[in-house]
Amino acid sequence: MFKATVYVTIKENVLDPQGTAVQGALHTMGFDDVERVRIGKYMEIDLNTADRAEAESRLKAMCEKLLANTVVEDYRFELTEHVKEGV
Amino acid sequence: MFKATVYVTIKENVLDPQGTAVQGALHTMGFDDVERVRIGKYMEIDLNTADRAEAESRLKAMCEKLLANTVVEDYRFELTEHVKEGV
Amino acid sequence: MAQQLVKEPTAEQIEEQQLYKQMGVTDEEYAMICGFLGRKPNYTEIGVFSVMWSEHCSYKNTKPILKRFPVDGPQVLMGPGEGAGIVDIGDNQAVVFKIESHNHPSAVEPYQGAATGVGGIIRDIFSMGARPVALLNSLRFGRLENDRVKYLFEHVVSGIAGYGNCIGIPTVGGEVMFDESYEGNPLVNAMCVGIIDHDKIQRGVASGIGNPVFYVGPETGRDGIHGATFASEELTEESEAKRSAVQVGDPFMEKLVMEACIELINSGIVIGIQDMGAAGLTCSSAEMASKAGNGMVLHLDRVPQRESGMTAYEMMLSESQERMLFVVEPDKEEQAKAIFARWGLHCVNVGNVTDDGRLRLIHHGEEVGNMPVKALVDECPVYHKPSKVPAYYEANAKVDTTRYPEVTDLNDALLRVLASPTVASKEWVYNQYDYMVRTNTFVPPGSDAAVVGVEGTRKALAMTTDCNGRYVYLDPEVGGKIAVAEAARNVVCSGGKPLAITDNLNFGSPEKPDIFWQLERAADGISEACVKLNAPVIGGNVSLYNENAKGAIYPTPVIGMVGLIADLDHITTQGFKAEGDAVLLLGE
Amino acid sequence: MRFGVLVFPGSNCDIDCYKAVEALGEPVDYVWHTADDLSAYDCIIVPGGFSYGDYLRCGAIARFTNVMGALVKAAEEGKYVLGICNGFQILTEAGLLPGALLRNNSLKFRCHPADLRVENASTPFTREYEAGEVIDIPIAHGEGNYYCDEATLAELKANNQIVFRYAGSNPNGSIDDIAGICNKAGNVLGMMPHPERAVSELLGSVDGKRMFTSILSAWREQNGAAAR
Ligand SMILES: Nc1ncnc2c1ncn2[C@@H]1O[C@H](COP(=O)(O)OP(=O)(O)O)[C@@H](O)[C@H]1O
Repeated sequence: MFKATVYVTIKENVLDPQGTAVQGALHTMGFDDVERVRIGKYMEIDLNTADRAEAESRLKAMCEKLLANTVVEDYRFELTEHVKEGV
Repeated sequence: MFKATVYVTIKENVLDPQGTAVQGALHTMGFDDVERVRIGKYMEIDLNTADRAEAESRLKAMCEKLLANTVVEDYRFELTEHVKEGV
Repeated sequence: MAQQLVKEPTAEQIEEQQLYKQMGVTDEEYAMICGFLGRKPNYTEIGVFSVMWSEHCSYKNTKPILKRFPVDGPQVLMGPGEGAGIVDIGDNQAVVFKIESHNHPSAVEPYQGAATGVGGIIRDIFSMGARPVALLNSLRFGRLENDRVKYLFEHVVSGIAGYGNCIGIPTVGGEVMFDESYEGNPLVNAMCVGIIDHDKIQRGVASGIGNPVFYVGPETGRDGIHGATFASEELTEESEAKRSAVQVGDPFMEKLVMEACIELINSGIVIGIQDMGAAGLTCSSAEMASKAGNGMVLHLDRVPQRESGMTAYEMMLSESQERMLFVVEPDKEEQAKAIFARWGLHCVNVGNVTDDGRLRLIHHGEEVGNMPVKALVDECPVYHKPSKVPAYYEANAKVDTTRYPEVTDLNDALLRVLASPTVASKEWVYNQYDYMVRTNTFVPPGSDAAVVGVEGTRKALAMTTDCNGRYVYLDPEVGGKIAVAEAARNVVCSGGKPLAITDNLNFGSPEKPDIFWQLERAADGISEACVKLNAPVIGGNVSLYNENAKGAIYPTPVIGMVGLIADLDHITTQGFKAEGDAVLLLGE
Repeated sequence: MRFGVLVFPGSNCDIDCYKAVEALGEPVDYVWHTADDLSAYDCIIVPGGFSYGDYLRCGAIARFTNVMGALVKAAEEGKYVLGICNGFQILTEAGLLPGALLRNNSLKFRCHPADLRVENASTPFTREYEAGEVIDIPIAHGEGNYYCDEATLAELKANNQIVFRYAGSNPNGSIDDIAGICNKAGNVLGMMPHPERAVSELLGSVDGKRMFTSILSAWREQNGAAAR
């Protein structure tokens, strides 16, 4: 059993309208010290895979195929092994 | 100068239709080992604040007020000090 | 995993500690419930009774008022009582419509509150067997200078847009007004209009002893537990703490459930179908059994569950969205299941129709609830609340209006009126709604009533929502008439003949005699206008306890009206058409 | 000429596309997302809506349905493929068209009539428009902000693949005011605006009709059928 956390971020050179809007909103609210906001996705995935190498390769495939659109997004992930409760 | 990373996740008991749909899609694509998917937000924020304590309290305020909807979401953040390049 | 941390109180503890009071059940009501059961209710049972006997489900405070409404007419195929009312439009076709409020959920979580309000009213329409063709809404907020109001306004509008756009039903009209009296207690009323053939009309009945009862839709979670009682309480600081009462909408799921249910209904095998709205499984099962004069047994272990360790109480009271309950004959089970499988949906047999007139709940092999259906649905006491002419009304009657100076600079006055958020263009709102999908919107938002064509015919429907709460506050009876008359004018100006109305009575606390008086008088005004205009009330909704720290909102009985445009050539739009045309003023 | 309109769970402009083709007088079928053969169709429409709720990214999940394999094959064979709104998003996700569609820069869903300039009137979809003509076709989307990198943009321009641009104000922030593009071969078109919603006076515009008649005449010409 693995727990994966996947981070999908908008590529550096691609516009992030949501980040820009949030930054603007924070300024209006008086948080002038905010210099830059980028908004991405954070996913938690439970994987019932036995070994780490396999979990890694499967996660990579999921990211490339579905979880990120590599035309405009970057991704990275972390894997932590997890012992099932009660087992 | 601080770099903050903010993680916004959907509360444990709150429905995450997006996560459910993605899990379904992963299964159809043959990733049957995926047991659970939860999708949240990941934000990177540059803060031009001098000291850590202040940066922390300001970030907390931003999360409570804008970045997370605490009715349905939880948040946490990490702060790392960052020396401005070229300074 | 998640164990049940808090042990449920016993029947004795419920009585001793008067725990029923926290659920909105009074001492007298508790005593009545014990009488019906012949014993003390357990925690699940008192929970079930508390939601069935809440104002939201029982109309215990407003029944005497709703009785005043004219509900008959040669055009009416189904009046109040079912999910939605139905009106004949000729050629074996009918229009189905209803309005519903989601005020309190929207005050707490505006996006999801508004979204699930839209989802709920859509289910009311397709569970009648109709194809939903249009959505409208009626919104009230405090003054836009206030940050929280801005937040509520922005997120309510996105919530309505988010749900309607995704499910693909055009949002074609509505109204938005801003006034201090709605601060902290916004009004979010959503209306849905559908079209149906006469022979496809469904009812929520569980007939046929032994017939299986099916659950469709997503899994049940601990969402919105006690939402129905929540809707029947004043908003207080404490309701902030009840935030778990917020459900999350999934319009994609509802689209699938809607298409599958319409397919199921068209297959002709459904005996009864009803959506799980407020008080979810409780309300739908009890009402379906009651309408057929039968009982029902539910096997709660079979209910699809999103979370582990859910109790019977939680499952019965959950308001997880996008779920339906239906009954077919046993030999039609496979056919029904195949339809839902194609749409990728759960369709689970959770119980059976019984002949004992009781709602019985089985969980972990034990009977955890056994209540007479009739007591749940019909025996809730009806209250005749005291009513009193409010002091403000008497004081206003004495005001000498002539002492106010006449407006001299009319241009300036006009500009100021046009600049007020209530009167200003609502383009910012309706441009967020997909008002064109299904390509039948012949008059989009921005005119008087919206006009939606009836597919495959030369007919169209004009539809509108209207109410001016300030008028109703100043004189509830006249204000009620004005609301109906305004709706009718909007329909007529668009080329339609009013068919009927649905109403949403948004008022303050009925415990206050002033407020109850407003309710009565407004209902009288509405009734009189409906009779005059031959537009009966075919359904509606009541939302009481709309109060903030400063008191009640303006009494706001929102009128949703639908009219029939006999031929597309009769469609008329607002706005001057050509230079040189004569401009006439009708009326005084 | 036979049209197929794909239906994914959550598609909701499928009916509108179907009706627009029906009005043309040509045969049309709905094609369920599980189908794996599209050989019966000369033109395949990928309609708008919210396939799979638009969860994760618009079009991301629909792109992995069975029918998409057949669609890629049909496109390679030169069949006409028209992706509208969510259909456009699906086509970019599937790699049949370059670039991606991001959230509108206003972050709001926007629904209203829009002026489009026809930049390329020589595709099978636009041959009945004049090059440079401004037409009125409504938009209704939350994520129509077309994005591609510089190199791709240069390529789109060089190959005359930009078919429509917003002529009035840009409603979503798309790069170079792009509203619709085609592939190099010109047989696959993706656009955010909805031509199927502009096919009668009652709907406020008839400018979308010519897209459907264009497709028909292009097909007839290609297949040597006598124009009616
Ligand atoms: N919340 C809303 N949702 C959809 N359309 C709306 C909404 N509010 C206003 N509209 C539309 O804007 C137009 C003007 O509304 P309003 O200012 O209330 O005018 P009227 O008094 O003529 O009803 C109408 O077409 C109405 O349907």
